[in-house]
Amino acid sequence: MTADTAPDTPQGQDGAETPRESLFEAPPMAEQERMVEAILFASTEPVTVADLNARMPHGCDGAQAVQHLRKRYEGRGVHVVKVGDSWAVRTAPDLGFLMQKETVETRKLSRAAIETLAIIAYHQPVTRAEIEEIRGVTVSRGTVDQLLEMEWIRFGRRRMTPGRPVTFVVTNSFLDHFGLETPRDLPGLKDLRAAGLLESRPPPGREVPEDERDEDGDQTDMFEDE
Amino acid sequence: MTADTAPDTPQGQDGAETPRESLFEAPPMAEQERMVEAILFASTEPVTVADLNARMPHGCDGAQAVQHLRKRYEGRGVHVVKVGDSWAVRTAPDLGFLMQKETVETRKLSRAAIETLAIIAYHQPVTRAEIEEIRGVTVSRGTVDQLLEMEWIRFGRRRMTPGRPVTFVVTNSFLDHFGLETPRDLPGLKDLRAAGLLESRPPPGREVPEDERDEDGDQTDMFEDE
Amino acid sequence: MDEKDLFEEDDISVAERLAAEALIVDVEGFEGPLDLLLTLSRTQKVDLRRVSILKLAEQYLAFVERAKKLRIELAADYLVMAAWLAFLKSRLLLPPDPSEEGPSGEELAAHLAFQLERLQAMRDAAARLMARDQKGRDFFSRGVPEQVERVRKVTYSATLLDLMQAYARIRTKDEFRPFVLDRDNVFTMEQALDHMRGMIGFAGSWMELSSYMPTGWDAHPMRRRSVTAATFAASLELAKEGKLEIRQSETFAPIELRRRDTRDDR
Repeated sequence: MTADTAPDTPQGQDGAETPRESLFEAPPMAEQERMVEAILFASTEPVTVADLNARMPHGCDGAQAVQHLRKRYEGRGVHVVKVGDSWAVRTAPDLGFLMQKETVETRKLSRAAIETLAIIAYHQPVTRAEIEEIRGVTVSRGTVDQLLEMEWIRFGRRRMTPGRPVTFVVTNSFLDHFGLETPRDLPGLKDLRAAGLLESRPPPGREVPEDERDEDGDQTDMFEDE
Repeated sequence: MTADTAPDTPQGQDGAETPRESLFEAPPMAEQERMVEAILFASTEPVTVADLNARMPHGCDGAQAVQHLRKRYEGRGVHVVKVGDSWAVRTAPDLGFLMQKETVETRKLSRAAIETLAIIAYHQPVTRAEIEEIRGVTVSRGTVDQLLEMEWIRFGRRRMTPGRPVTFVVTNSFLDHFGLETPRDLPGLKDLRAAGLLESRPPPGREVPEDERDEDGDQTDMFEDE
Repeated sequence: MDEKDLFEEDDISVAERLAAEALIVDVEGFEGPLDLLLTLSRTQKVDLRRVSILKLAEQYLAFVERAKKLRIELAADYLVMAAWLAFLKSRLLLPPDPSEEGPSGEELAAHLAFQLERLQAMRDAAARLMARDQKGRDFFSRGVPEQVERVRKVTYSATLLDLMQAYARIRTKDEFRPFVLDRDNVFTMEQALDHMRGMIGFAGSWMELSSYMPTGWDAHPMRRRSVTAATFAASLELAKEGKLEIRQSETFAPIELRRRDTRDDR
């Protein structure tokens, strides 16, 4: 009857561990927390919840485990921080003074690059023409390239206006670098918006067609859902 | 505690126990623990106690703080471990499996593989020579190896013919994958024809006679010993 | 120096004048006319919202004038701005002409003020951003990230339909198949000749062709046809060699063979 499962067949050992994990219960939450702890500690880059779930055994709830972990590390020497929709472990900022040794000399950003970065962060999604309008000067290719290369900005959707210009938005790396959970946490964002300084206001005499205004409506949406 | 280390010696910045700051109290142990935590986390290599003391404010006791920290991490997802005479943070050994990222890629079986598999399924047990005879082309070693590795086929009994060639048969994994209970559940040529898969009339001179079913009959004999 | 006179006429302080001179020297350092205007507006020492655009326009025009006298080449956009500000100045000074189209001087001035305020706001925002705790400076990620081993697992998919189609393909269409002989079901003429040569010596009387066929080849129709054809072809060959006689009484009647006894061939 079982003659076909001859002992010399290589089916045996591997056949045993055919993953049918759905048969097993997910590990207890404390164990899941440990797993998230290990994964986040091991990675320099923020890890998405989806990635956590993919790496943990079947049935684990990475989102919940990371919340437990975040609580556990409150007030400690390292923190569990949220970056966009990802999570990372970072040293507490008040302990930066201990780390001179680890500090890496970062390339000094030019004033133009810093301003361009700020404009993109606060006005995103924003076109090159709009950046130039705000700064009153041409944005050099090198400036944008540098920010793209640093992965602090990336291309966003195209504008649905004539010429369909590309827009720029900031990335998760940007948020990670500046310790921001979302672009909404940008310093002073609310005040700037309240003062109307984030509106794109066309110069008088140049009427902006309705559909272009609509675009701006979309733009504010990005931050509006606070 | 370390008051015996000569106060006011201008030991300088590299001296671990720079006593100039002896005016200030050392931070509480909980704070020292935080510092050690941050240092061990961010350091690119294991850190000695001397190095800890050098980096922490004056009066700190790195040795004690690291012991507290080690305790705190007992049973956690990461451990504080001693490496030589230095300290480091490491993933708990039982969670090493999380450090593997499995990417599953699904590919279609090659035509050669699926044909070989079909022949084995319909004619098992079948020798390589027979497979080649039916397919009309040489069966590459890779194809057979692939099917063996996938555990869809395995070696059957040797043929009692000159050379005693090995035969191939399909495995339970194969049946499992294709949702078959036994190899006899494979649709016969009649079924294939009924399903329109054999709609073309057999080419002249290569008629598939009705009693081809007999072959299937023969074939079933081979499975009888299950 | 006449340019000095120009400034004196405008009744500006020594400090302002020095600042303006510094601007000229530093013209390369400005990031465009708007940047220059923003810097000039600071000399007014008022809130940006209350800056006098008229005064600003005059300051700017004076700057450009001075630069020209010093033979400093200004980029085109500085000159475009100067022209625009001269136009703005005239609009602000002259009573509005109702027949004239376009925005009023006040509207234009308000927009320029907005642009300046916005640029300043962005500069402040940039400064606040850069003053934040930054990764690699104030906070840190793991110093020794553990390598995540990437295990690539390939699974192959095949459905029962694939399997059936593959088999059907093999069993039916041969268009892609190199020619090979299905030796199992083929009895070659060579085989038939060998077989018949062994038998022919005993065939003194007429015997049916089928009796010359080897046993075990009649069960399978394909084999039966093959063996029949081969045996018939072999008998023709033997007849040609003069070793055999063939006869058939009528169409579709059995074919009969016998040894031809002309000479003892043994």
